[in-house]
Amino acid sequence: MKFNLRLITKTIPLGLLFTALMGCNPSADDSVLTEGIVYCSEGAPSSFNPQLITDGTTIDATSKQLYNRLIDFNNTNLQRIPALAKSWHVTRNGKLITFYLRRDVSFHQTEYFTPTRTMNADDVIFSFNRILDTQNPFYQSVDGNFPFFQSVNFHELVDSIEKIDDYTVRFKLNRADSTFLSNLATPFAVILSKQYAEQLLADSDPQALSQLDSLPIGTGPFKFKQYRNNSFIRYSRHDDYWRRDVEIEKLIYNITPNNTGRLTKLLTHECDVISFPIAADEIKSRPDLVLEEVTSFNVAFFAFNAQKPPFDNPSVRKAIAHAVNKEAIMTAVYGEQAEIAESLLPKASWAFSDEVTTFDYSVEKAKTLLANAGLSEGFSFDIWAIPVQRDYNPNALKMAKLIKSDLEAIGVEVNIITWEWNTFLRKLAKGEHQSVLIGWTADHPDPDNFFSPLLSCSAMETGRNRAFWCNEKFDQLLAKAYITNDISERKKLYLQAQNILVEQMPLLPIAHSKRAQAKVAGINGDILAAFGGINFENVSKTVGEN
Amino acid sequence: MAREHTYLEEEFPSPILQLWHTFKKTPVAIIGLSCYLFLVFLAVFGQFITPHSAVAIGDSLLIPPAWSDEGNLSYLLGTDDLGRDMLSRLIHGTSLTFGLSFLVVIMALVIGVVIGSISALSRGLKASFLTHFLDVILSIPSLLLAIIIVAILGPGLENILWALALVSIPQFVHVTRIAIKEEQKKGYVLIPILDGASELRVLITSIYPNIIDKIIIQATLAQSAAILDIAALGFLGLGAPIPMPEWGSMLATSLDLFYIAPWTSYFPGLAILFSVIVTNLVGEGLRHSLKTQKES
Amino acid sequence: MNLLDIRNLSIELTSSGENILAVDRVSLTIKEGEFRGLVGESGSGKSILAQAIIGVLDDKWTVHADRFHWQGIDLLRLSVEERKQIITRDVAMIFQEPMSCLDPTTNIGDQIEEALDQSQFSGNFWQRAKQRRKAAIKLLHKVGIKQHEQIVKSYPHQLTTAFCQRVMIAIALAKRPKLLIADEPTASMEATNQAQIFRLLASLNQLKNMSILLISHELEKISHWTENLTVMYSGQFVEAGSTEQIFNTPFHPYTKALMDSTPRADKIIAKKAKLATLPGTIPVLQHLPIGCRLGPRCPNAQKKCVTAPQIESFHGHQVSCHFSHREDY
Amino acid sequence: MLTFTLRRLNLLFFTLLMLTVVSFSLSYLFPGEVITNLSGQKSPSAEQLEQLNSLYQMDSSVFHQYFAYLGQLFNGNFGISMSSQVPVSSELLTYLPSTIELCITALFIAMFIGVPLGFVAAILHNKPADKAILAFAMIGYSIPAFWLALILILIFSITLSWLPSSGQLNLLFEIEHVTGFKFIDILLSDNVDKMSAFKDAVSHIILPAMTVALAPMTLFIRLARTSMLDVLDSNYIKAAKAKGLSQSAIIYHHGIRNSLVNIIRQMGLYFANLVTIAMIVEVIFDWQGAGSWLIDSIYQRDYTAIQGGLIALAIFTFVINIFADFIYAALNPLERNRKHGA
Repeated sequence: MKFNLRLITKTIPLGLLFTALMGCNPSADDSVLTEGIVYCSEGAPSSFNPQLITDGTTIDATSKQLYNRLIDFNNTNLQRIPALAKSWHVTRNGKLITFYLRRDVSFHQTEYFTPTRTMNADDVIFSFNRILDTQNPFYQSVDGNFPFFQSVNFHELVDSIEKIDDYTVRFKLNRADSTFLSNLATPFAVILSKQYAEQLLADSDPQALSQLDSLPIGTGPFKFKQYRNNSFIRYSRHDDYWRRDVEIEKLIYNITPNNTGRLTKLLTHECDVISFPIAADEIKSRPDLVLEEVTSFNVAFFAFNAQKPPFDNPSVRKAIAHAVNKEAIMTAVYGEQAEIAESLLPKASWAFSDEVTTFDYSVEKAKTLLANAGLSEGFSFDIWAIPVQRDYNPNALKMAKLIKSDLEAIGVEVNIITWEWNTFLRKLAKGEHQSVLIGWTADHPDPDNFFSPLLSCSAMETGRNRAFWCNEKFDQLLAKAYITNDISERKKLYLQAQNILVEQMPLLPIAHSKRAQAKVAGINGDILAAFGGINFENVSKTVGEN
Repeated sequence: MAREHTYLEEEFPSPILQLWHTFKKTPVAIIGLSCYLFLVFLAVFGQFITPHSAVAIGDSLLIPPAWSDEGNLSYLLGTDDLGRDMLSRLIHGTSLTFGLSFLVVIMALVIGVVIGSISALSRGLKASFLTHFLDVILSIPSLLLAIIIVAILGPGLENILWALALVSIPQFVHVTRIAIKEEQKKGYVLIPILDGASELRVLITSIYPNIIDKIIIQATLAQSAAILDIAALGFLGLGAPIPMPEWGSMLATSLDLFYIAPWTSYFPGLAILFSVIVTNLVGEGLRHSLKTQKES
Repeated sequence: MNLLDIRNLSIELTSSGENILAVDRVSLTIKEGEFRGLVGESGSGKSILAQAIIGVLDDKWTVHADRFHWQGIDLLRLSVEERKQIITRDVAMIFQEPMSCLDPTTNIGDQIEEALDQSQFSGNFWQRAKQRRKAAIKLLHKVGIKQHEQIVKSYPHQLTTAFCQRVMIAIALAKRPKLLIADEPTASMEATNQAQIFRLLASLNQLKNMSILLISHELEKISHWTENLTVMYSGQFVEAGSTEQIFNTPFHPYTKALMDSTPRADKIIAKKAKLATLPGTIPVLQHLPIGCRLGPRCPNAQKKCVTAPQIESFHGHQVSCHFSHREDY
Repeated sequence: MLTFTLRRLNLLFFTLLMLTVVSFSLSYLFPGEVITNLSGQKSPSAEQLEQLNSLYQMDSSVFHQYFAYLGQLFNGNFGISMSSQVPVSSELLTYLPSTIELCITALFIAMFIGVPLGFVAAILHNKPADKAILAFAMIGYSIPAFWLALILILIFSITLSWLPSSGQLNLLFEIEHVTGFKFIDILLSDNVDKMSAFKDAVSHIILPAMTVALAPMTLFIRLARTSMLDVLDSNYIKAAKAKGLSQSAIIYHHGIRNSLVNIIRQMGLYFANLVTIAMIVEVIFDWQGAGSWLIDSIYQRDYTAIQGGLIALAIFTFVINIFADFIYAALNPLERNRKHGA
């Protein structure tokens, strides 16, 4: 047994030496490490098929990496541009829409699927029939859960989808809908492989059907390689990608829910890109890091319940709105990550107009309005503040406190109320609140998305109209804009609608916040987009000075 | 024959007093003890002497400590992201982290010594079962066990108290049992037994005074472990409820501010470190004096 | 010629602030081939003296001496390292409780081999290993152990105390020492085993002309084997001389009391008479009397005894007492 | 040796029995349906429910239920995780190896640094070096692991950029999951540059392993110091000195081995402590191990996973305990042989 001991005593220095040699050797210049990008995301995707979900984290992880849509949005001017559809044609009545498909689009080849043909009309029809056809096995495999398509009434809108030839598909709609094309450009409307679906159907295992959504096959710039639950996703380059040569060979999603953890990994360059960074100043102060921001299509607002006194009086609503100091909110709550909202529409929307009536911060006006309403001696009311952090509002509680001190100036007293998130939503939908600090993130850039779901009379019934405010004139303007395809005409209609809002003030838009992302200096190309999450298609990595 | 007593004039104080006599000769131990008493004081009266409220939200956010350029003297250790004074929170937290650990140890000590005595006095199958059972419990990581108990009971101060006390009991049982067994082998215990004293009486009058030092030392060990465990549970978000300034949970909530306001994570960590070191110093002092006594 | 010549050796213990003189100016000489006994009650500083000679005391102890000669070399002039080298080369020691003196995790063979003079072997390491093992077995034979094969592979806890002591002696012999110090080698042994060990020591003394310093608290037991005796009391030198002289004409009151307290065949003691003893017990180290440490217990003690007496020598019979019994004989 | 082995195995058996009793009773203690807690099936269909009930013998007495549960465990069926609906056993197979890897590495670091430091302190007893080492041990023992982790990341990852702050391996290295032990998997893999992957894995394990190792290391320092002091004070060291051996030879041949024997005896006890720290450290360093998985399960009230994790981690510490006992027996002849000879 002496041997044991000798062995131990001899391995000590060896082991230490080994550790010392290996340890202090940051592996920065390995070729493996330069051909891929590690993206640290804030959460795990709930599925690998964006048809099934609505959350941003899943969209970020899947939609633009694995799949393509028939139509995309241009990142700069937000116009619709061709994607898998080379071009499309809408009939005058807006009910027949024909897509002419690209011919050279190949699907991913992976360990679990080898395509034998390129994409054609069958794939497009399969992808949408899955959502529409209640008899489709893949409709049944997810119990018909397609939340986005349900919310836009897709089944009622689409009458049928026809295959004209292998590369031409025609959608027949029940009525004209100006948002239809935009909806097809959302990250949810991805094109799947019919051939893959058939392969899964042929599989004897009934569980195989769920693989359509868990082992994805698409046409996107990256193909699925591996997913470790709550840990990481591994994608590799789709070499036959139709749009362009993708530069990065591997794309890794390192799932890091902890904000500080993400920042730490960025600071140590373990992540090349991180989502939702904190400590913007720290990042900006470092030469090796870049902080990027895009204006996201969202709005934070202060909604008054028009059904409840004293907010049934528009003058009171306006008085309160005049008394809110948005500038102060901007510095205290958002830092530099947002801009003041002059109207519901963000500036980046094509329907945004400079002519919209602005609403100024004025204690005097507020007092006058209150006096007119017979409330010059002041009153007290409740503000509900959302208990969670959202991209449009990082800290509603703080915002409520600021508004509270603003309103003290006009003699109005405020109680801040908050509930646990699910309770909050339930009570909110019932209209139990007097006023609420909440917000909205758009699904697509069509301006309608900012009005109908938020302020229409029908939205009041579902409770999504937080102001419980219904205005016939406003609804008519929206309906008119809905069926019109002429952009300048629509723009005028929306301008009128917005002016009604200023006049009536059912809610006060507070801020359009930006979506931020931080990356290491050597990462080139746009990743962030205003819509549909992030995209690594155009990204390249230069190994630089560090 | 009076001369025979010449050499035996030394007095022999009780073991615990002897311990104190040697203990007070070590300056480091005395420093440790005074810091320990200071912590006890803060744990009891801390809530009444905090300069600001420890939980109420203030207006001055993220003020750095007073010695930095942007510091403010009225917030000696700065404020956190909700404008709460760090110093007040730390002082208030003493009663949660340190005070709770004290309670944990007292509970575990009482129960552990009782079970340990029973197991030392019992023989045969019962004793063997107890030792095996102890072995099993001791082989499960204590924090893991505490976490699982908290998972059953749900988070909250009272539940942590129970969980950690339960987890520390086996160590006390172990120490008591071994110490009693050791004493039982010694001759002086035999004499009262021969005189017809009951086992219980012997235990109380003869054995306990001689093993109390070992139990106290175990108590200091258990307390330093309990402080770390309470803080760890707090850090994992399984401890004190959110607004309470428990040091571990303060550290956890400060993580998001790690790069903006590093002091919010430095100070709770230092507080934990300080209290554990102080407790260990007291324990170390006791152990040292026990050892010197044995040697001389 | 004197092998070892020590004059006025004192050993001080520094612990918890105060210094205690555990051994107070003791002198000791050992001639070549001499078999000397060192006698005293437990706690009289015999073992410490022996350990001081061989130099294994730890830092707590400080040793002073007026003279410390080994074979005519003044060791006090040498550095600690040189002194250690000389002493460990020529002097070996065996301890009481041999079991605890053997490393419990190393087998006997290895422990004996370790003590061998490595320069006597040559060749490659495996050849040396063989030679070493052979030498070790030879040593075991020398101390009367025959079943060497089993013993070399054994661990100390597998052997009896007497076997361990033999092994210790074998280890001591490995260096072929000129002086062997045996510190109560037979403590806690059965009588037959004790005799075996003593016989072994005696034969080593006679056959190899090895000097032996045998330390014991049992005067009677060792007197049969020793030529000369030195008596100590409470760290002080009491009396030294040939075994005959000490037994027949003890000069010192302490030695005399020691003799009187031992019943002997040639002494007539009245029926049921008490054996003569000194009152009291040996003082504890913390409360040593000044001057002659026997003072408080000594029947002859007078005022003068608070100063330490000088050593007087009469025909090689040395005594350290103001009021010795020399005149009585 | 045989009786020794049998005794250990007996202890192992008893422990497992106790553990399963504890784990089984947890199903009753946790909120919710017992059968759900046992099987992890969140919303079983009537058919499934019936099947589960017969599998776990829910209609019979508690004893039968327990034995049915035991039977399932022996078949490797730990139920399925309530949150991910994946078998707990397969999750354990994924996560446990990483924890083992981390713990063993930390144990080695703790021993290889702690024990020699303790020896040095003992040899230089009461000298400044001894006091410095003791002070280090005291502070090291008192630092909360999660705080230490943050400080280490701040120093070594952010300020100095020497070591990565999280994970086990840069994710760009594609290493197939074979054994789950990263180092072994790297050596087995053939599609990457093994050397750089190995280096990367080493650089990833250093910080977490050091964090986990610090507290046990200080315990080893103190243990090694006391143990060496005891040995140096013993008679056989005196005897060895009398033999004329040099100080270094004495320490090398007699001191180290005898004190190591004592240290290894205690090693097992410290291991539970080490695993506890590893659990927290895994969370901070994003280490994909059983500890962080278990803590995650607790957040998600995944009771089947908690039970499985408890059993797995406890068995792991216990196996290490027994392993330490065997090493102790191997090094210490007192433990292994009976008296003979003489």
